[in-house]
Amino acid sequence: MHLTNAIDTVWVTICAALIFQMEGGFAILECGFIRSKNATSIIAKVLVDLMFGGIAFYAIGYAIMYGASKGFFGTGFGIINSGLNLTIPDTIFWFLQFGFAVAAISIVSGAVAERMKIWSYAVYVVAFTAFIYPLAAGWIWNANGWLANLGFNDFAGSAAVHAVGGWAACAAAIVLGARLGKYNKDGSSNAIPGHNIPLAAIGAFILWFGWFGFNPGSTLSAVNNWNLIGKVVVNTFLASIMGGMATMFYTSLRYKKIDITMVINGILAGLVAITAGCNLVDPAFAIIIGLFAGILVDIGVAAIDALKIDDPVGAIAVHGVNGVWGTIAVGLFASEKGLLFSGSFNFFLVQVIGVLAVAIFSFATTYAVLSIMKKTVGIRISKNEEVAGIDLAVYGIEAYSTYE
Amino acid sequence: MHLTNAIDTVWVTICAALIFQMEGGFAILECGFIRSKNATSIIAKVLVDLMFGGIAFYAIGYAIMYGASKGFFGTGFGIINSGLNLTIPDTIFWFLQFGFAVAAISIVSGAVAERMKIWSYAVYVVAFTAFIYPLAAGWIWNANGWLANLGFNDFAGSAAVHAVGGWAACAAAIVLGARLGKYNKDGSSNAIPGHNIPLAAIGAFILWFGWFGFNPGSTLSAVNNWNLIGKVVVNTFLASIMGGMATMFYTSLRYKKIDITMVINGILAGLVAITAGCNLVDPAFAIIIGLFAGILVDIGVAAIDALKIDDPVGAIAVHGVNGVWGTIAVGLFASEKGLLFSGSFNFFLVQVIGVLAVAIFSFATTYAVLSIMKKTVGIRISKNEEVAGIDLAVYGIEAYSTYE
Amino acid sequence: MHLTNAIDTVWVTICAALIFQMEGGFAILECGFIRSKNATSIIAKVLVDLMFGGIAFYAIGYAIMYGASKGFFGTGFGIINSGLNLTIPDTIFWFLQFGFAVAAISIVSGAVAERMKIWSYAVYVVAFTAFIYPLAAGWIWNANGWLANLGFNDFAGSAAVHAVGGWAACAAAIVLGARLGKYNKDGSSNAIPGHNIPLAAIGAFILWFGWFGFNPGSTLSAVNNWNLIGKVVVNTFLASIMGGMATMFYTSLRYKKIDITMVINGILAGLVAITAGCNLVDPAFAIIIGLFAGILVDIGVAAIDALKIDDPVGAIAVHGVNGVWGTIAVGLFASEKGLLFSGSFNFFLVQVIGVLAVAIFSFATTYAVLSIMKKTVGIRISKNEEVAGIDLAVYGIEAYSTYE
Amino acid sequence: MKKIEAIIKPSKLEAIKEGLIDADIPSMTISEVKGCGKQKGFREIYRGTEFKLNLLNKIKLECVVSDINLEKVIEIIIDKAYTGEIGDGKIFVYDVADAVRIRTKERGANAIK
Amino acid sequence: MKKIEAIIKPSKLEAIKEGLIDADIPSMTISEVKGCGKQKGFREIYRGTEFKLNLLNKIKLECVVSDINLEKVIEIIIDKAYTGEIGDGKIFVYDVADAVRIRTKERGANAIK
Amino acid sequence: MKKIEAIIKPSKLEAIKEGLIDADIPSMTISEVKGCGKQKGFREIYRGTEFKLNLLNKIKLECVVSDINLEKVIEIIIDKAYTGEIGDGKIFVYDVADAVRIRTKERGANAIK
Ligand SMILES: Nc1ncnc2c1ncn2[C@@H]1O[C@H](COP(=O)(O)OP(=O)(O)O)[C@@H](O)[C@H]1O
Ligand SMILES: Nc1ncnc2c1ncn2[C@@H]1O[C@H](COP(=O)(O)OP(=O)(O)O)[C@@H](O)[C@H]1O
Ligand SMILES: Nc1ncnc2c1ncn2[C@@H]1O[C@H](COP(=O)(O)OP(=O)(O)O)[C@@H](O)[C@H]1O
Repeated sequence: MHLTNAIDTVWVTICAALIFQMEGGFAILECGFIRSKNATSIIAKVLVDLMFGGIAFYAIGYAIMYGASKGFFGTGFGIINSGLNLTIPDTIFWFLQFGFAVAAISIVSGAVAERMKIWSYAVYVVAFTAFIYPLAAGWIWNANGWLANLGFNDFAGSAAVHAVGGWAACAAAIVLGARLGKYNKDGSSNAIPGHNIPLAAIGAFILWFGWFGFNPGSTLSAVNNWNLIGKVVVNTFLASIMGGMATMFYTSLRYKKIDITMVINGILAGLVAITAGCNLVDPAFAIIIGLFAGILVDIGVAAIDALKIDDPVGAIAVHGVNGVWGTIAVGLFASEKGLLFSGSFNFFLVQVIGVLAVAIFSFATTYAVLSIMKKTVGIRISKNEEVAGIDLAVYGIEAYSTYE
Repeated sequence: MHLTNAIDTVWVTICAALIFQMEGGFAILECGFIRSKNATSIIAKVLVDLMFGGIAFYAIGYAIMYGASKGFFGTGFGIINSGLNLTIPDTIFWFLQFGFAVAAISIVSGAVAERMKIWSYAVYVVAFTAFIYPLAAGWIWNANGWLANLGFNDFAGSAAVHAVGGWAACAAAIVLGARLGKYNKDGSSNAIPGHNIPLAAIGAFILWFGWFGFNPGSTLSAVNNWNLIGKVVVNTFLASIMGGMATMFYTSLRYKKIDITMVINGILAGLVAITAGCNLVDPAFAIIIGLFAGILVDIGVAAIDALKIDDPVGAIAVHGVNGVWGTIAVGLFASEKGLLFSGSFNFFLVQVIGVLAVAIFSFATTYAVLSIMKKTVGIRISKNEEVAGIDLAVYGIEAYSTYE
Repeated sequence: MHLTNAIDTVWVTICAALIFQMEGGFAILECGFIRSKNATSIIAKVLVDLMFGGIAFYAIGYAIMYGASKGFFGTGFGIINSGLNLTIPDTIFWFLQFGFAVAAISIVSGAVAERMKIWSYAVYVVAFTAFIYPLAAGWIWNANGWLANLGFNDFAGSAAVHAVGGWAACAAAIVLGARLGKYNKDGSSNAIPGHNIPLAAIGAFILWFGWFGFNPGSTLSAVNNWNLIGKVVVNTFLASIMGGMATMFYTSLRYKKIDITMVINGILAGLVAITAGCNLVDPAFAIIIGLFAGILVDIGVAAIDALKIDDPVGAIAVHGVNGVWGTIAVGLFASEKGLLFSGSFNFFLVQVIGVLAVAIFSFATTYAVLSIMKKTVGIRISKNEEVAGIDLAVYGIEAYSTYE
Repeated sequence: MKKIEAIIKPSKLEAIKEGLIDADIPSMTISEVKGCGKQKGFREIYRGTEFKLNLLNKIKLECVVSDINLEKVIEIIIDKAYTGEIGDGKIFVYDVADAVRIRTKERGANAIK
Repeated sequence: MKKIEAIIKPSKLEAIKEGLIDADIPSMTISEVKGCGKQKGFREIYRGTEFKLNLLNKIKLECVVSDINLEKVIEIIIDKAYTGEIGDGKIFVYDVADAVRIRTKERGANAIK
Repeated sequence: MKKIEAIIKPSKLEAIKEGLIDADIPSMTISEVKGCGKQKGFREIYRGTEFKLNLLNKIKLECVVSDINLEKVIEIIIDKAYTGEIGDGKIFVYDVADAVRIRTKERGANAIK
């Protein structure tokens, strides 16, 4: 009977579609958080994520990630069998996995906003989706990945997707340097407010919606995991609102005013943090994970800014910092296995080592690739283009033209 | 075999996700319908609906609604078993029910737009999602609810969600008072046009989409109700377009120009009205229900304005008026049971009494809670904040900043 | 057992909902691509598509399309049985088919933007969704349609939906004439840039998302086609990104700058082109189909402009040109049957004849209907209304009002 | 001929507009501007960074009038815009060298009648 | 030196701009404004409430020219903006006391050459 | 009293604003405009059609000052806006006939103190 295949295919296909539409969320959220003179350019970057990332992950990346592996990398081309004994077509599993891959690179697109050359970005996207991401994520999710073999738990990718994307974003922001006018000679920092908060909010709602494909879809089968789906859904939701609430209280106490853009980031931070452990923790711990995520993102944004790393949309604090936090939190709070319940450091250490390994790998390779490109083809638009705005200077278009 | 569980879980989970994403629709629709100086503030309100409403409905509300009940309220904490013998996990049922609860409170967020204090609103959100809504909705949907026992039919919540939310919105708008400058000394009323109609349209499309989770998802099982799903879908669609068409003709005849913002409201009115009876009426009656809804919303908006109740987005006319109309319409048009077919007043009266009961309860409790808060902590922002705009004065941010 | 019914109903219902929400995408994409003074008017047009198209397709269109037919038209009223032996309720099949019908008419709404009278448009919408579309699409998809009998393959509607909609759009644009100021006396053409590119991008992402209901949903059953679903998904995705990439390279080489609005059109062109054959071609050919689509759309937009056919959003090049290309491409590249593999011209010719037949039929009938209306009731707004903008002059509203 | 340029609070626009129309001076041009003066604007924290958002939303109302109407218009504006609070705004007056009504090609004072 | 301030219909902007450029007077500043005059704007119903939307979208075109070019520019604007219908717009002329080109620090007439 | 009207690059606004505030001249009004001058704007292809997008985004900064402050303000603006490249912008100076502070009804020089 193909009923099981049919049910699981329906389930995963729809979840994959939800993940896919998160790209619209990334594009619009980032668009709203930057200046209007570059609003079109960021949309172009997310389209490049999808186009160049899509073909690279199709041709090479997926096989490196899920091909026959001795622990470090798989081999092959195109859509191969993942060796995971799934009940869904390989093609659907590929599409789901592509959704994760393109989410990871889209994290980077936010951090390099308003100053990176589009063609150089396209080259980096290929490097990331064909090699960097598949290698790191393969260690975790390939049946023979070395982290998988150690018992590393990263259910839907706090480490594989968010830490990998977030720390690559950090390296990219460092190599690129800050936007003109972001930091003053006296070392102080200027706020460059986002140009369209309702747009950013639409983006956030799209991402939030998509996360209900991202996490529950990682069950990969409804027939075997129908009960787990419910647990994942509730944990995902609770962590997200706790992240937002924590930020609401934090900014309100610390800055005397609620910072809505940070509340949006807090919600996303909660989502990132629960992604690794939503299959293993109880709701009470999803709440705790979310609360910490919401505070970590506030501290993270300020700290990264203090380090003069210019991250226009907060990608590093949301995805990098909370990808790490979420992965480690599984080591602490996982029912039975977690440090809190088992009293044993084993699983906890695996979580810590694993997330550090992928984060450092992603940071280092991104740093290397972009540094070489910086010295050779160049990665940054000209000063004139940056002042005039990428939209007009590079694309010859304005995001908004309302005079008629 | 878990196939039934798996299928139903897939079905309800996805419908619940569709309902969840309606929150983005509420936020953006309301945002587009108010002034730009308060555009961010309304998004904050909908986030508060989700955050404070989420935790309150998780901790207390759901158990009051679905816990063991003698007819009036359930007891317990957290995600308990609903006692409805469902084939889906309790967690998924909770998430679906949360979607209804947060939709109800989001109706209120529109009516209090542009003038309510955020922290006071948060307190009210907790009161509403922990007590007011669960009590009223539990009368209808708890297996032992007193209205349920009378045979009240409210398939997806014209009464439980929309009438409860809409009449709470009415009470809130009254207690708060009108926006500064809305009504003149001579008693006439000023139009305060929405600042971004395309944004409002996006919101409406998101809500419309979500309704195909809202109504069909209320089947709670695809295996047992696969045929019913189709009926619900078609009824939902037909009523919505009829609501819009009725408004298009009405405004065109009455005001000589089609009012697109009212057409949007007409579509939503049709959706609200069909929600109670989409399982019981034939398509021909879905059409009639929608047509009346579209006219009722036009009359409603004007009447509520004439009463000097300032409802910036038309929440009361859309949800309150049509929630009542839709519930009563089931009593008229339900195949077999309805007054028109059975000739018997029993079922019809149950529908009338039921919807009045929840509407009055919701109105009265909201009126009481907010009146007390008004006298104590205060519920309205200062005059200066209102004139300057909440975004700048309270959040220190501007929704749009396009100069660079 | 109803498990098969349940699974397939879940599958198709959700796909149909995804298709339905594409209407929001059409509205917003078109809105972003035109001038702000007409931004509300285009939303009104898409609402008319849904409202008038919905009731016309419900009352008559669907039965003409799927009723008992001798090859050219079906008969009946309302939601009849399609005679296709489906495992889903007729109602759901109707809703899916309505999604296709309304997509087809929404293509036209873009081409007539900024100058067509709303009530005349509504009349045409009824003509199109009650007769023109059902006739043409019925030839292809009715079990007894004459093209179906010839073995014509149009999996999800490159011909039935996109070519029919696109060539109707072309006829409509011709009969209506160009927008004031679009073409100069010396024959040259003026660019009229879209007023809100981020809005257009949101629309494009919504459409892209919806396409994962459009194409995979055309399997009509998950139980029988779970493996095919995966093939369709991957082909759909690959063609879309190739369409975008081709346009990115083309505009970059040809005009020295990447034209983001054309990249968006390129992605849509790829989607349109793969729609006919996503069930039959291998991924490598999906890539080729997409690449050509991306180039064809660039050439098409320029050529249509050179012919002084004013198509504000590129509907003809995207849907008309690529609907034809995609249908013919199946004749070339279909595994086994295609010219390339079989060496036989039969199937190829059927594809060519079929798509030409529906395109010409749609063009000719639209031309006739609108020409008659032009002579009688009039189809174009007054010069004053066009100069002032439809929003203010006809609807008495402004899309954006930001002064407070 | 004088040009009156008033920088006012957006919430006062409607009242001033109606005041002018009632006084039969229905010709004006308005635009959205930002400004600071005695009313200093806000000093905000945006994502943890201090941000000198010291420009407030204002409306600029421009109205070219004959010398004879000058004081009347100023009075109406003051009357309608006055709240007594900082930020009520300013009025500036300029000489106008000439005026043209495009439709009729009238020049000078006739053009603004 | 004079400043020419023309309030025109948005749809006429392109033609005027090209007219000025063709006449080798390619320096100008434009902004979006709203206005009413003889052309009264619309009285609308918004959600059942009457709404005096009596401001229409206009473009303000500003152009500082030497006295010698004044009439030429006025003529071009009239020529391109004229339709004969109410709402064609107005042109106002002001004296300019001084001008500075920031790049070169040139002052006066030289700054606008 | 003089009105200074500077057309500058948007990216220079912050610096000029701070410069003026530091010089204790904190009153100004800004608006978003588009312009062309020596800096010609772009000629673009939009969807295959050539498009003369010859207007660039600029900020108009208006500041009414006493005659005594005139040169100081001009200097600050030049100082902060100068890059030496085409497009640095222009400053125009106009006579102001009168000024009114709505809040206090003060007239003339007092109104801008
Ligand atoms: N000297 C000036 N030059 C240009 N604009 C000014 C000047 N003074 C005030 N304004 C404008 O007027 C607005 C209101 O001025 P403000 O000093 O706050 O009012 P008040 O004097 O009533 O307190 C400011 O935001 C600014 O836009
Ligand atoms: N006296 C005035 N002061 C300021 N702006 C004016 C004045 N008269 C006209 N305008 C501006 O010019 C626009 C066109 O004026 P209008 O009287 O409609 O033109 P016409 O005289 O050609 O009918 C108005 O919308 C307004 O913006
Ligand atoms: N004669 C003028 N009249 C009105 N605005 C002008 C004039 N000259 C310049 N501008 C404005 O100043 C801006 C900068 O002028 P531009 O000539 O490019 O500067 P620069 O002289 O430093 O090269 C223009 O975009 C335009 O908005």
